[in-house]
Amino acid sequence: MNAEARPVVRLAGNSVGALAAMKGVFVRDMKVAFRQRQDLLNPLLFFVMVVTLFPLGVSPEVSFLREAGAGILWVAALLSVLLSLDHLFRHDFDDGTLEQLVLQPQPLFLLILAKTLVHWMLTGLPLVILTPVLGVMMHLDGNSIGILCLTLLIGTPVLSLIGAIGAALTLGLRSAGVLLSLLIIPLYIPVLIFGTGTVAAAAEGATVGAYLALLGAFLVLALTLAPFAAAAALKISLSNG
Amino acid sequence: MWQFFHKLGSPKWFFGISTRFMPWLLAGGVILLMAGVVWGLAFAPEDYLQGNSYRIIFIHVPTAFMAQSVYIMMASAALVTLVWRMKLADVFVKAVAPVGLVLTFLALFTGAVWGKPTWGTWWIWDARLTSMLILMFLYGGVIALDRAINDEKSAARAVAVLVLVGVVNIPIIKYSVEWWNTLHQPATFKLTEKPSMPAEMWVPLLLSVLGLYLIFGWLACVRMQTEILSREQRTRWVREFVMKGRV
Amino acid sequence: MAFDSFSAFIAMEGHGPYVWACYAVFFVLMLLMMIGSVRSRKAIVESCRRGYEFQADKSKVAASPPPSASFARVNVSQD
Amino acid sequence: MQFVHRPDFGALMSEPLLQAVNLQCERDKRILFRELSFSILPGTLTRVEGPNGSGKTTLLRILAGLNDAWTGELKWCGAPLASQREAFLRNMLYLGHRPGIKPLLTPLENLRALMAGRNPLSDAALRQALQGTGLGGYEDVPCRNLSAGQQRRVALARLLVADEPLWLLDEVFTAIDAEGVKALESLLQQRADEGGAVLVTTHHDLTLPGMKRLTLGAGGLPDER
Repeated sequence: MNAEARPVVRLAGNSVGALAAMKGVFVRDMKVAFRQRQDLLNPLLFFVMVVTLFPLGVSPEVSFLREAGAGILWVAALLSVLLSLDHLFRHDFDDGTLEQLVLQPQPLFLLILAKTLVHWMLTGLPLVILTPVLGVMMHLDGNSIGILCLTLLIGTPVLSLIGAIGAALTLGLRSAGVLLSLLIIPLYIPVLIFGTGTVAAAAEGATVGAYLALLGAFLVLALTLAPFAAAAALKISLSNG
Repeated sequence: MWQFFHKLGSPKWFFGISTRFMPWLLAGGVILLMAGVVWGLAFAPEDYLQGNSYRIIFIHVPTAFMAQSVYIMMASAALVTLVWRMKLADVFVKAVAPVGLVLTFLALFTGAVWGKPTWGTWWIWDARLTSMLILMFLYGGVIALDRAINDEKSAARAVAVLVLVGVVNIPIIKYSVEWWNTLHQPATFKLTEKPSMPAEMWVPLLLSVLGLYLIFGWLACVRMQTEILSREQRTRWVREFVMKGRV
Repeated sequence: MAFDSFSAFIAMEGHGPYVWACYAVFFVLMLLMMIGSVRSRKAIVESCRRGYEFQADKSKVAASPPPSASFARVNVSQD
Repeated sequence: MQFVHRPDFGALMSEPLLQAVNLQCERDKRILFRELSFSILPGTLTRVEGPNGSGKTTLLRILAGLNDAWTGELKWCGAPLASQREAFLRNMLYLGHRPGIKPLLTPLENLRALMAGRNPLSDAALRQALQGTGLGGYEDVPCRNLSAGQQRRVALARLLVADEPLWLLDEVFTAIDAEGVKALESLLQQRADEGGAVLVTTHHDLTLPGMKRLTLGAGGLPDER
């Protein structure tokens, strides 16, 4: 075969920038979420119900609620984030869009970051917004409620980011939900400790700047490391399926 | 160097060399551990503060120490699995995770029993006990994930990611639990060895730590060999080993 | 020897039950783990041996290719 | 139904796009294939064939980089694939068993999302592509209201606007009607004539002029190393 007869093909040009790709993922996930709005309420309802159990199950005494309130709200928020994590990649995995996500000519960790951002905006952020109402019901004072909201605002993205690793690791497994909780809860403990500890410190009149800075450090650490771990885990899980 | 590294990754080579080492590990480990334990139980002087209950230290400290160092070893192996895809590394992680779990449980159990005569209660939310408990959760997670994934290569790599994520978290967990502890219980009596421990106390302690280390090495070898045999069933060398009894 | 008598050694001034319970659980668990590990190693060697012997038997019979699918219906008696 | 194609390419290439050397894949302690070596040249249409369980899907997933339980060597344009992963992904289009279509989104939104990280096109071009697959009038209907075949056509619409030189298509003819199959066959043919490289697995009797075959065995026997 001579050189002229050989078929020739043009390679594709440059792909779009990573930011545009992240925006694409963000817009798509947001659209999908808002097409089934009723599902967005589930973690919120769960959050409110878990909080309701404590006055009913332990004691409606003002003194108890005031002391335990911040901790109860934090634990309830943690559990409802945990509950919603199972869906982070599952639907995408089932309908094949996850494969196409991984095959985008883009750094996978950035795309995962975009997905996690959507997850946080649709679960963590509404919890933070709902917290003042529940805080009042738990007889927390105004200052404590403010600090509590601030800790949740910094803390819930960390929960989503760490959770993404667990969701990616357990993708496609039997009883993934329970397994996900087993893997992730130990990793949530530091966030919980500092989240509630900050509120406790504020209640004792201490300045909380340093504690908030530490929570911020957790967030930075999670932002830089978790997407890489989740990307690695996602590739492993897809390779298995 | 690279050849050595490659050899180190060969299951067959490991099988041969470990078979030679194992009796020594076991014998040395049992002798050292027994020496440390007998010395500690019968000959070490009584602690002036805690009385004889402190003698639990001769197994509590070795198990607690091993529980933590096994996790660190697993994390190093996990790194090797992900970076160089060395077969032996993931065999190691899989083989020793249950050992780590048992050691962590023993550290917790002995800590709790020691707490009864010392603090008057079986369990207190002391920083060390609590972070040991969380370490046990981490071991549990690793084992559960490994069991849940059918494909052994995927399992090995997923577990490696989890172990590494865990090891990044261990210092954070330790630090935050300690901080939490000071916040809630400012002055508890801690399970720390006093700084000026007489030689009659720390020498037996050192012996039992070393002994347990060697026994762990032996256990790791036995369990890794089991795993290697089940993975390499179809190779000629395993067939020869099974049928003729030599590598 | 830090104790005056054997009974003092056992009693440990009232701390005996705690100390001995710890040591007992420690040794029992360690032994169980060690024995279990050795036994599962033996079990895998045994199962390999059985597998190889089975294979050797089978290869005496001529290796036949797997039958191709016919999708023939299976007759199931209806009584 | 009519397939229109809109090529839009970068550098010229006449050397093998993808090369596999001594590929071996093992799954659940069974060898799927081994010592598999082949080159995929521009302008070729290759059908991967073999009985159920012979590893056709696995091979395509390995080539796409979705499965990494393999040993051997993969090269993209002559250099190791792992070192130029993003360039490779930009030049490769993979359609799998699962169509990659979100049931809650419309065909247009789905197509837009699939192209977002590669080469975003105008909505007009995407609509034209959807019309080309026979989905005219359905562009803004949520995909869950479409039939399985129609959903598959949404995924196939990408082929009408794709500028990737290498296509890996796994069971693309599934759920497509007879007329659609004909049009799709001619699209693949046309793509190969233009210089594109197409790798396809299918159970329907695909025979096109100049088609190459890559046959996988019925699965290996236990390995004796």
